[in-house]
Amino acid sequence: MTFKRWFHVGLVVFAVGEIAGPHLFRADHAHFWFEDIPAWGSIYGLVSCLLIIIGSKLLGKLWLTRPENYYDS
Amino acid sequence: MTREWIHPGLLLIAGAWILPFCKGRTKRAVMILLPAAALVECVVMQPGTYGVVRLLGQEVIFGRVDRLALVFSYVFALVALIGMVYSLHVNDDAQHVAALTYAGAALGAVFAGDFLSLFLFWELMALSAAILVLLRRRPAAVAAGFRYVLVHIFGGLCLLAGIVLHWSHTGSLRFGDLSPYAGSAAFTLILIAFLVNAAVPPLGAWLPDAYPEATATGAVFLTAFTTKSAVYALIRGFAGTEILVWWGAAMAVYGVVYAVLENDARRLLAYHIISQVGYMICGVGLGTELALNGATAHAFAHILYKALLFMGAGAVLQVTGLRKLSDMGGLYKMMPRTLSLYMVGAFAISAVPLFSGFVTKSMVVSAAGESHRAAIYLLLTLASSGTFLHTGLKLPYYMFFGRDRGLRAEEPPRNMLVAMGLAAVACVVIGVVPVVLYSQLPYRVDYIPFTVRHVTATLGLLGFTALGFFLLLKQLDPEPVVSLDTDWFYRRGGTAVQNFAQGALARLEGSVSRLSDVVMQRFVLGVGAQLRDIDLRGVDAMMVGIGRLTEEVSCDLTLAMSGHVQRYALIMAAGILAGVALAVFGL
Amino acid sequence: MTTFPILTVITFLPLLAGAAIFLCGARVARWLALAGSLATLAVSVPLYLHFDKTSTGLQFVESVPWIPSWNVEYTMGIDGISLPFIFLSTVVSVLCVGASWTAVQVRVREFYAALLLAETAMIGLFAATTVFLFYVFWELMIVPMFLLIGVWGGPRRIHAAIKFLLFTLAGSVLMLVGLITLLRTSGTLDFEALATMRPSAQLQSWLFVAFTAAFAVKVPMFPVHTWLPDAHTEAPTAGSVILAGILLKMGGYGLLRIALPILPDAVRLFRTPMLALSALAIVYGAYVTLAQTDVKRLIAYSSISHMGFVTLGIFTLNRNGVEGAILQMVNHGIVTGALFLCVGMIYERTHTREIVAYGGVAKLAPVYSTFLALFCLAAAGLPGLNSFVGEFLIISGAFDTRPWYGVMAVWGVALGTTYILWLYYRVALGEVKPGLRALRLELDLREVATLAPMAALALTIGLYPESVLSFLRVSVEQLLVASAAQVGVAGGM
Amino acid sequence: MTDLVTVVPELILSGTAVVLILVARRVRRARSAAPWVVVAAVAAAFSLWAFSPATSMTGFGGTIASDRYARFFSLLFSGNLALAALLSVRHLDSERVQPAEYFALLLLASTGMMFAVAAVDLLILYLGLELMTLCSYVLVGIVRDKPAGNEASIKYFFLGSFASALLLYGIALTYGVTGATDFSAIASTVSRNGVTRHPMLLAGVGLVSGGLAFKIAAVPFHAWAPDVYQGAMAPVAAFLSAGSKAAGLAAFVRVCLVAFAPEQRIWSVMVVALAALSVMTGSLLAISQSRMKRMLAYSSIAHAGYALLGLVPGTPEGASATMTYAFVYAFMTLGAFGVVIALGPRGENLNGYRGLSTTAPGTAAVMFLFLLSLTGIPPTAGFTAKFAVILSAVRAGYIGLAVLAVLCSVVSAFFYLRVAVLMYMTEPQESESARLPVSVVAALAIAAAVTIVGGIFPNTLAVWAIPP
Repeated sequence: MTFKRWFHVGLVVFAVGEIAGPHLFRADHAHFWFEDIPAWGSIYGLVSCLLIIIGSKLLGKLWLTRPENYYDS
Repeated sequence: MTREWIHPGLLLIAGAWILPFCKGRTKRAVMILLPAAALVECVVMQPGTYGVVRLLGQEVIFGRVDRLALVFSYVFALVALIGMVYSLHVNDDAQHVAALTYAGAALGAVFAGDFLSLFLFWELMALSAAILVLLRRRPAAVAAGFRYVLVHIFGGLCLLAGIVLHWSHTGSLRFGDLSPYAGSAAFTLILIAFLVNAAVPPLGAWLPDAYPEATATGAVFLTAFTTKSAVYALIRGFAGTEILVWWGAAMAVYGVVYAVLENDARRLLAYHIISQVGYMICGVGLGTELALNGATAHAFAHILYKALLFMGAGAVLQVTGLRKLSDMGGLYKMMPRTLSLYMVGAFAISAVPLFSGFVTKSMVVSAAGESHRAAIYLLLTLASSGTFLHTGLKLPYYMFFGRDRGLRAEEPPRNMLVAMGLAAVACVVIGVVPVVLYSQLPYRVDYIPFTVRHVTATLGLLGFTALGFFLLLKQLDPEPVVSLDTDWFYRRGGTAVQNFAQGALARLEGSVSRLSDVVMQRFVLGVGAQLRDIDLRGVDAMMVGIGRLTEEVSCDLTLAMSGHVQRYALIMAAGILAGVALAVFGL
Repeated sequence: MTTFPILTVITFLPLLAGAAIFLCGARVARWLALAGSLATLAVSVPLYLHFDKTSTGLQFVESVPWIPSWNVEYTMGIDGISLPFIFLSTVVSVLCVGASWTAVQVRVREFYAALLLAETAMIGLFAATTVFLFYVFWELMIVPMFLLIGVWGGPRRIHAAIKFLLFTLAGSVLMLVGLITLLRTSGTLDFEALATMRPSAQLQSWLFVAFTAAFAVKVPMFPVHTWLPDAHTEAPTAGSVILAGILLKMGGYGLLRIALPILPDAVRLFRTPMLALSALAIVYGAYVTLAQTDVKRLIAYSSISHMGFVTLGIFTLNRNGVEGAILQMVNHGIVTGALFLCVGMIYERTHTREIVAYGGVAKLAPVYSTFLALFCLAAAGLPGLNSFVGEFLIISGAFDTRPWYGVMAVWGVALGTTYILWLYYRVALGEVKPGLRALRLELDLREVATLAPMAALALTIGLYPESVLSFLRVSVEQLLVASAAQVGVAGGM
Repeated sequence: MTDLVTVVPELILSGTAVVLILVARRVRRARSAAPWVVVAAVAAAFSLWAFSPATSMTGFGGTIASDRYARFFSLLFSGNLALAALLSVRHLDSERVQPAEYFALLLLASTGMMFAVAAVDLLILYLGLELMTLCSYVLVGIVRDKPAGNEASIKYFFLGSFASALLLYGIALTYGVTGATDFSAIASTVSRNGVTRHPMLLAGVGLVSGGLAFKIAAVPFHAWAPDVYQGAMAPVAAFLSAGSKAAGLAAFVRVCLVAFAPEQRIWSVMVVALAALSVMTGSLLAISQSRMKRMLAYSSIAHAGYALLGLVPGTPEGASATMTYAFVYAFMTLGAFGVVIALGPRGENLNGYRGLSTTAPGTAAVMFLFLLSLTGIPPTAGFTAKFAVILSAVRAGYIGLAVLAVLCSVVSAFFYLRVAVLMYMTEPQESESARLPVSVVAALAIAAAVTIVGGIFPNTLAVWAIPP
């Protein structure tokens, strides 16, 4: 329970920090436009995480995975 | 020998044979001293050219020492030391000899200044690594080891063919930047050979196939040398080869995707080797100074933290005998030290600030940024989120937390913990004071990892990856499955030669198409059978036929020898008439 | 160098031993044979100690008048090219004696007498310095091999023996006409004298055809190779070892000794077809090997492929190629000989040569399979083992002259790796075949002692090829210069 | 008196023959008579040295020469005679042949051969050959109750007389043209009168060579040989195949080189034809024989061809090559027949040699040696002899002929070594080991010795083979 709360608090802190950080301190210039999107890292992190899990699970279901004794049979 | 110089690699290779002859404390002492000595030697070594020998009428340079070679030699020697500490408790000389030979061969390859010596050590590496796998002495391990040998002998053949071609074109065996010859057959063959060792998909399936089968201690060595020496060779020879950029990026994602599906702890880590090597390959492809520095640095850091991770997984395997995530859980109570040390490695690989991965991986990523390759940049970032997802979250969660299966376990032997400790310290030191590493890199470094944007973005990325992980936790529950990879081609599909041939074809052409198996089977075995029949029915029959013919002629002639005296007389008469005619008219 | 006729002694010592065997009983025959072959080996040691690697001429020369009416002398002498082969012959003979210690139980005396007669013929051939003497030993070699195959061979031994006899004889009689023509036109048969005089190009072509007919059969080159599988398969172990180890080398040696220096123009004329045939033999042999199901037959066909490398190397006519060819001959002698020893040893126990009957031998006989693995890897051309060096040189030589043949050679190497490792995989690995459990497959001390020297040689040459090459270098240089047929110096040399 | 000196060996032999005939009634057992013959032969051989003048000399009005050429062959004949006698012992008793007559005929036949080689006059040559041939007719059919032998001797007689007629006719034609029968006279007349192209002379050359070719059983005058060898007693066959062939060759060489020297172009072509035909036909026919003596007969035909190769260039070296060949061949074939005789009835058939090496290793080994020598594999006399004749063929520029010859020797290897295969590589069907009589052993030993020595030191023969 407590862990969960702290975890969410931490997430908020990360997100806010990322949005605010560049404005509070002298930030290095970005390579790409999308890096200037607020909380870009957090968003992309979430997106890519979901992308990876779902994408590869699908791939696995459709093609890749086989029962464990596949090569022994 | 040009100057007094002891080859650290040869030191290990030769020294290894002391082990079988001593026992107990002295043996352990030797096990530590050998790699330590090699390490010291590498550290004190000055750039230059050493150990030039004439062999086969060629200048063979065993010691081409420059900054690039030195960095790799440091980390190789270091990880060799760590690995030996980790396997102090193991009482199997064969493993130690093989491991030391393996490390020595890797050092040899790094210092090799020409293709001939490179090739020798290259093959020696392949062989000793295979032995290391075989020495687990389980049927599965033997099979995997055999496959490993086949793959690398084919890699070696490509390399050999490439070298010979290169030699006959340029007349020199010197191993340097090959980009001038881009596109030539030699260039391609050598590149393929290197990519095979770098485990680049689809040529890389041997890695997750073989490494998990090795012993707990052997795996530590395996993770370090083969792929990284390939990375070294690529940096040396193929910097700035465009195709590598995309291939590397794809590789980074490929490893992550397979890691999702993986259930075997060490196989999962093995796929992450592929993913991480992807960054380095990408860096090599980018070819800018920053990128090459990044690739080198990342290889350096990666060797250490990957060794650490494998040591952690190995420790669990050691004490529980389990390798499947689906069987583990709730170990944190029994092995807290192992857990904490493992987590250091996990943070390092996931590039958490203040850990080594953060300062090295970001070099490659921002190199991609500086050369304005958005797609590459995104792919690499995606991969790094995936890395954290598995090694940082999934693996420790299911291994140490997750559902408690009430396993009996305790901390591994002390030497294992010490070894892991050493690696962990290295990871943290590099992460906190990157200049230690940066100062050793081949090119001058003016890159600052700790910028506000970078740190915050990374933290956000990791944090929300974690969020995603907990959201989809149900999805991730490990299932008892294996996932197809290109090793299918030589594990599945009939007799060994098909496998072998398909493996060969898959590597030689880099084609993953299933057609290849059919083609190859027809090609090798079919043609073989055809020619055998031709040989029997055609060539041989023809030769024997001549004899038969002679016999028949003789039988027919016997009919003339009827035994009738008058016929004989006629024959004589004919003869004499012919003779006289010949004499009188003929001349 | 020395007045002591060391070469003659080495040559005829085995013959004496053979005669002695006939006088003594069958019980001591084995020991006598061993003593004889060992003595020969011992006597040959000074050759290597006193051999002058820097001199181009013949060494240890002996010469006595023999048949003045044909201006034929009995002369012997060696240079860097013949030395390795004499070494090989002496060693292989000793191992053959060891290998047939228990395998041969009938007509023991005759067997060892034939073996030693064969040794005499081999050594004499490599020590001869006139074409006449060369031919005499060449033909003399046929007789003991004919008996070894035909008397102590396998089920189809008679067929194999007659086939071997007729093939080799058909080749060598043409050589007889060739050498007679040579004698008629040049008035001498001495190698060195002949090398100085050049017959007319047309005559050279005819002579080349005549001589090469003989050599091609022995090597064996492509269309005339079919005697080899039968002979190899049916011969007793020792016979196979001598066939693979020495007899095949006679052809290559003849090409180097007679074709290159004496008929250079013809060699250049026929170079392309010979190269083509060699490349064909490499790939063709390898493919046919893949399809074999009989262990000995498989190895036999593999030697067709391997000897293809030899001829390829010789006809590249550059230093790498020729040195590689000689080295390859030595290596093939060691490796294939050793493989036949291995096969023979396990055949003694299982009495089958079918590959399918084997499997999982590694579990039952670790030592044996270690040796087998070593020799298989050597045959596959693994670096660090001997064959690699030779093949490397030959391939590079080929690339220097005709890259396409080099490519075919590499392809041959790939196939070679395939069939040899597949063989090992099927024999040694996999699950243990039921029939084998009952047998005691592991080697005994004698057999280990027989295989160990081969292994040692394979490793020594593999790790330090100079140990052989240093002897060749000068002679090969001189050969190529003398034949003035050097086509472009090897790249980077 | 000096005339008689030239014919001492002939006198010794014929004398012994006469003595034997006189004491014929006393002689019951062969082994009591054989020694006489051997002694006589040895004495004759010895006399060749004892009374041999340093230089060649002629007698009887220059019709008989006792030169080193004649002596070489006489030596061969006495050896042949001795060996034949040694080999005969067993057969005579088993076949119930009158030993005295038999040996007398052997002696007289040898006398005839010696006259033939010593003759330097066509008529003496003819007489010598006839003496030899007549004796051989009888010898072939000497076993009265053996139809095969009688048939063979009849055939031999018919064909032989045909051949003699040809020879005689040829002599007559030559005489008609040149008015001389003396060799050197013929040659000188021909070259002096420039009648080289005279058709009758050419016909004469053809007929003479035909007649002589019959004696050496060269194709197409070979047909008698197989039947005769097969029908006759083994020792007789051996005696003929070695002796009559050698005599024929000796005569052929001397006639061609001396008498018909001017016609060299013509007869060398004919020799080439004879040689090629004989080598080919002989080797080919021998393959499909299943009986030992018949096979040896065909092989003797082939060897006649090889021997003729030496005559092709018509040079002294070539001639001496032919002489060596005749000598070597005589002992090889005597040895081979000797083994056949030693094995008795089982030796007649090829199957009799199955597994011989187990039942009688010694005999098998000797046989193997002779077979190798017949094939022409070094280091046997057969090889060096073959080398010499082929060398002379090549010298004459007939490389094609040389190739043909060696290829045929491969064919011959097949049937010779088939015997070796039977002896060494098959199981014996009956395991009786033949107990060899001393005489046969001695004969085989001599033959083997010659075969080996002649192979390793070819010169020992070459120095003696001095052409006319």
